[in-house]
Amino acid sequence: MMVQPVLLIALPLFFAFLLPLISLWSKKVLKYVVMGVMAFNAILAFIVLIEALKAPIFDIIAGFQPPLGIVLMVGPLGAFIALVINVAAFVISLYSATVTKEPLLKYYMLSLLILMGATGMVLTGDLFNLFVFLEVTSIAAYGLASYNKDRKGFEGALKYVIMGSIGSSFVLIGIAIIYAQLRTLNMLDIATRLGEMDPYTKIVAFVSLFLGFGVEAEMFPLNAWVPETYDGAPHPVSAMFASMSAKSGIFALARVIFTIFAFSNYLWFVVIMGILTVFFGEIIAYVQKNIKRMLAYSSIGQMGMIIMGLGIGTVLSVQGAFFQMFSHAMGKALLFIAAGYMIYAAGTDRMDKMKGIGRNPLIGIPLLIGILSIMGMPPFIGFYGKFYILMGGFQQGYYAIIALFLAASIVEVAYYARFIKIAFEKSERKYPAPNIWVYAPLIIFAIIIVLFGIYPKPVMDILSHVAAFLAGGA
Amino acid sequence: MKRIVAAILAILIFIVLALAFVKIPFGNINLSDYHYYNPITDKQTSDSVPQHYLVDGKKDTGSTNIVTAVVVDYRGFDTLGEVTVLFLAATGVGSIMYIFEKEKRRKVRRANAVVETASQLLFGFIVLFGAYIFVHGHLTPGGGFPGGAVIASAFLLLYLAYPRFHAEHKTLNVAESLAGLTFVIAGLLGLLISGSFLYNFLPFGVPTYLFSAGIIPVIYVAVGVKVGSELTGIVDAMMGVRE
Amino acid sequence: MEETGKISRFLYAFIIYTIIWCILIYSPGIDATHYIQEFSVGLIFALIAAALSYRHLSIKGLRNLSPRRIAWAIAYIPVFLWAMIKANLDVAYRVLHPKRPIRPGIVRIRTNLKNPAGKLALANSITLTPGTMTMQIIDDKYYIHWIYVRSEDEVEAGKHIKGNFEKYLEEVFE
Amino acid sequence: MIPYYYLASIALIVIGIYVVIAKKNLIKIIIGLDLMDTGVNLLLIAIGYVKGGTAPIENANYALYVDPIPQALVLTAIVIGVSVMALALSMVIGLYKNIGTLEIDELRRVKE
Amino acid sequence: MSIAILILQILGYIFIGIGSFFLLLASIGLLRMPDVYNRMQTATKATTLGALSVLFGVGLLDLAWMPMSIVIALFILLTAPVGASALARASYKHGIKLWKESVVDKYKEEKEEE
Repeated sequence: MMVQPVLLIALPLFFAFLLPLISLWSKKVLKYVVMGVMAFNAILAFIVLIEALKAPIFDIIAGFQPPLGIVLMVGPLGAFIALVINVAAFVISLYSATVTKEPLLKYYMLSLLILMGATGMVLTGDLFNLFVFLEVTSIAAYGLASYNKDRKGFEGALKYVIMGSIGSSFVLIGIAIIYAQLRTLNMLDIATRLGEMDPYTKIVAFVSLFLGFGVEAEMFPLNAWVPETYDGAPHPVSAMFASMSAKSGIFALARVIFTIFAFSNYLWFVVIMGILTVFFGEIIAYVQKNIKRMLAYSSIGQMGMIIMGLGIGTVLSVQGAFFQMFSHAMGKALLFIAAGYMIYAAGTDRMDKMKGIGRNPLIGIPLLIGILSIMGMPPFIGFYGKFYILMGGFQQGYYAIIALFLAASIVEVAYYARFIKIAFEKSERKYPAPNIWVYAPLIIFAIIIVLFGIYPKPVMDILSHVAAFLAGGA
Repeated sequence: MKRIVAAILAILIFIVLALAFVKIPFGNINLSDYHYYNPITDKQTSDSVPQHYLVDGKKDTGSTNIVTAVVVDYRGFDTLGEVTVLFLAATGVGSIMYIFEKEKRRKVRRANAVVETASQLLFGFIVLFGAYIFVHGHLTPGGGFPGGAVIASAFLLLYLAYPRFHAEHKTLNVAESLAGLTFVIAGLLGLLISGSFLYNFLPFGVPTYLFSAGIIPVIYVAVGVKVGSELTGIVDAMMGVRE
Repeated sequence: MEETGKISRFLYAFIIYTIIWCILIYSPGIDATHYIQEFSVGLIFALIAAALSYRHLSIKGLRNLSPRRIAWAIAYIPVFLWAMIKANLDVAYRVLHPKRPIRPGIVRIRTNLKNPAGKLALANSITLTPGTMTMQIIDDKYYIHWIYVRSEDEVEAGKHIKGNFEKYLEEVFE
Repeated sequence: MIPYYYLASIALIVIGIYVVIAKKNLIKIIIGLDLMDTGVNLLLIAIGYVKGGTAPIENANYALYVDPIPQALVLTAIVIGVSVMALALSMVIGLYKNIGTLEIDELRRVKE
Repeated sequence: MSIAILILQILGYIFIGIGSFFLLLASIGLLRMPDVYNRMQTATKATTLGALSVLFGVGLLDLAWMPMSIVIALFILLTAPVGASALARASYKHGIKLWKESVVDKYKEEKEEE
């Protein structure tokens, strides 16, 4: 049976509205309901991916042909990213069972809706609809970021709100400019008729949209919110940000660059923003002492690499960028979950107080796998992403950029190695054992990382559709 | 120092945007000058999107108010997102304000007797007027969001007049959930019946009659109830605990 | 002043809301089918609004609708309008007079009205009529800001301020 | 013709940006965000204007209507703006109850 | 028929004119009065009658609008004085003093008991 992509959005929404009614009946079942919904959604996403591999799906909403109505435009890449987001959401929802702070009902509603927003951002084929889903994602993220309701949480969330609102204003300005000239909002329609736009106006619209979506994609210069927000949020929420909202943001960026403005003259701008982001993230990550802040800055660096890969703009580098999205979603989620456990076990978030914490093999092995993957070591999935981006850079002859990229990677290796040394040092200290809700997600992520590291062919098959994506397809 | 940087940045942005908008005509446009391209059938059509809405909107949706036709039908998916956003805001505010529930109760003074009596008398009329606005969303200016806001203002009046007034949280939550579910289920029914989400599956009826425009009034009633209860919930959460 | 039953108060609220709805939906050239549709929906909403607010809308319920009260209420309108026009001429005089003839102060008066709606009507009438503004009602005491205080005595001031409003309102509300 | 409606709304937007960057009080920053929102909404409405057009509600006396889409978009944008404001303000309330100040400088000082 | 409509139109504009005059009066009053309570006096009365008159005028211009005008007028009659009263009391509670030439303040004595 044909599964319509809109179900991926409608289902979490339906259950988010249903949860208050369920909680009247029993509060204990909430977390199982959420896990079940997310698992089911992941299965649906898988079916959608299989369908999309045959031919891009256009799911018409409300029965009006585009561009009159809104259409969901699901190509293989979009379906792939949607699957990644849904799988990550499901696994993180297992870890969410360790959250005990009230009001849990609101927590679960927000986490269902952030999934809905992130999926919607990836699937939609309409510019304004993209904005709406961006707002759904970011407002759910604001609520989750301040969920701890302590000083750190509020400060981080407020910073996020301020930057996010500026970003969404820019997105709206971009939409206004485009609409004023073309009187349409459908992405493919815009792309086809882009030539009718005034060239200067076109650049302004592009920069507005780029900066606006850059907030969610953690791009320099509007990414000052990242470390504080990640630091102040509950641990599962940090993992959600890294693997869901950031990924949907970067996919929206890819949409803006390739689907809407399918032009190559200004891609150097994207590359420069990317490399700036990489440096900003990696250098500051090196001097951090707080583990979640370090991971957050490292996350900025990785997102910069993805933006760079998109900007280089060859088939290879864009494949690398998409592979990097996948590996970063899995690896960073794993690391944030591990960090959450370590902060809980060590009673502090300072890395130098965590000696020997990785000597419990059930924590240590996934942790090691995750770090090596993020560092880009073969045979883990992180390797392919970085490798393809580099290859793409060589093809285009961006030698200076490649040198900078490698330097940043070395910095990254250095601070992760330092952390490994601390975590596996011999120590007398005994740490409390984690429970099943911590083991399970760690191990699932580790298995995914190793499996697709050794056997990347399925992913590469999906990514072979990049050429069509670059040509302005779905 | 910061101010100078901010001022320079602001002026720069102003110049960049102003230059972009100098090229865009203000008011001197003819909506039928634009043509659109349908990515599925790969065809160029003769009229533009807004022109199509204005000319064929009544035929396509049965709604006299074209803005409503766009909001609820053509771009109904956006409205679903919008409803979700408001729901998220209410949820987020509820989550943030939760910590203050155990806090020391705030002492409040009684309000003016004149205000108390007047708010009692007005409450019902304001609710009725809100209902009038959202029921007639497809015929006259207005719709679910303004109507819901009017209903919430009736509750706001009660909060002003009786500082100790509390709306029943459970009732608000149930109203909110049921209204949201109505919207999603209307969409899913459309999916079942015609194969596209939010399809307007009810008969359109005669335009300008109240029972027309298919699911638009149904959705607007749901939206109105939802917005009303959510805004009331936000006000209630922000007022904190009083006695 | 005893309270009447719930049903009576509910019906009163329902009737009032239905009348308001009918005025809202009125438009010239409306045809019968259209009107019936609007009216039936209105009945539902009037029921809901009445259920939400009937407890507070009235104390006397249907007895408010007795023809005698309505007649008095209609008779009150011209009295009130005339007082209001006088008030505005008074305002014009005080505002435009170069010497600004004012002698403000807050006085206290008492009323015999007991029904809250009646008290509110009196307070609003006082506010809208010559030179006076209700500031607070406590039980049967009104605190009134008077732009030109003629008397500080409760009874004396009451005569000046209330005029013959109270007589009409007593008939309407008590 | 100078598109002064555009200029006014762009001016609102940049005033908002200035306030957000330069001011040090959280409430003022949020007012700045609201200014930006208002400016953008005005901009959207302005691009939908058609000279001599009337509101797009079926009316026998008029034939020319303004573009209905920007109005629909603004409806959505307003609701989104309101939601963000509500969340931001409740966060400010939370922060104030935690620390007792809304000045960014003092926030930094309290941190040490 | 058309003469009746013409008369109605003229009457309507006259009422709107009178209403505007009272609205103007209210703003002059705001400038001329010495303290907040006296300003509220002029502002409330003049704006209420001004608004009523304008509404009645509008109702006369097109008789179809008359019922709606009457409903709005009722709302204004019910709410404007209440707002004035609430504002006056709030200002008093916040300690805004009466004008120095005021002759009597009975409310002050009561305030302590309240």
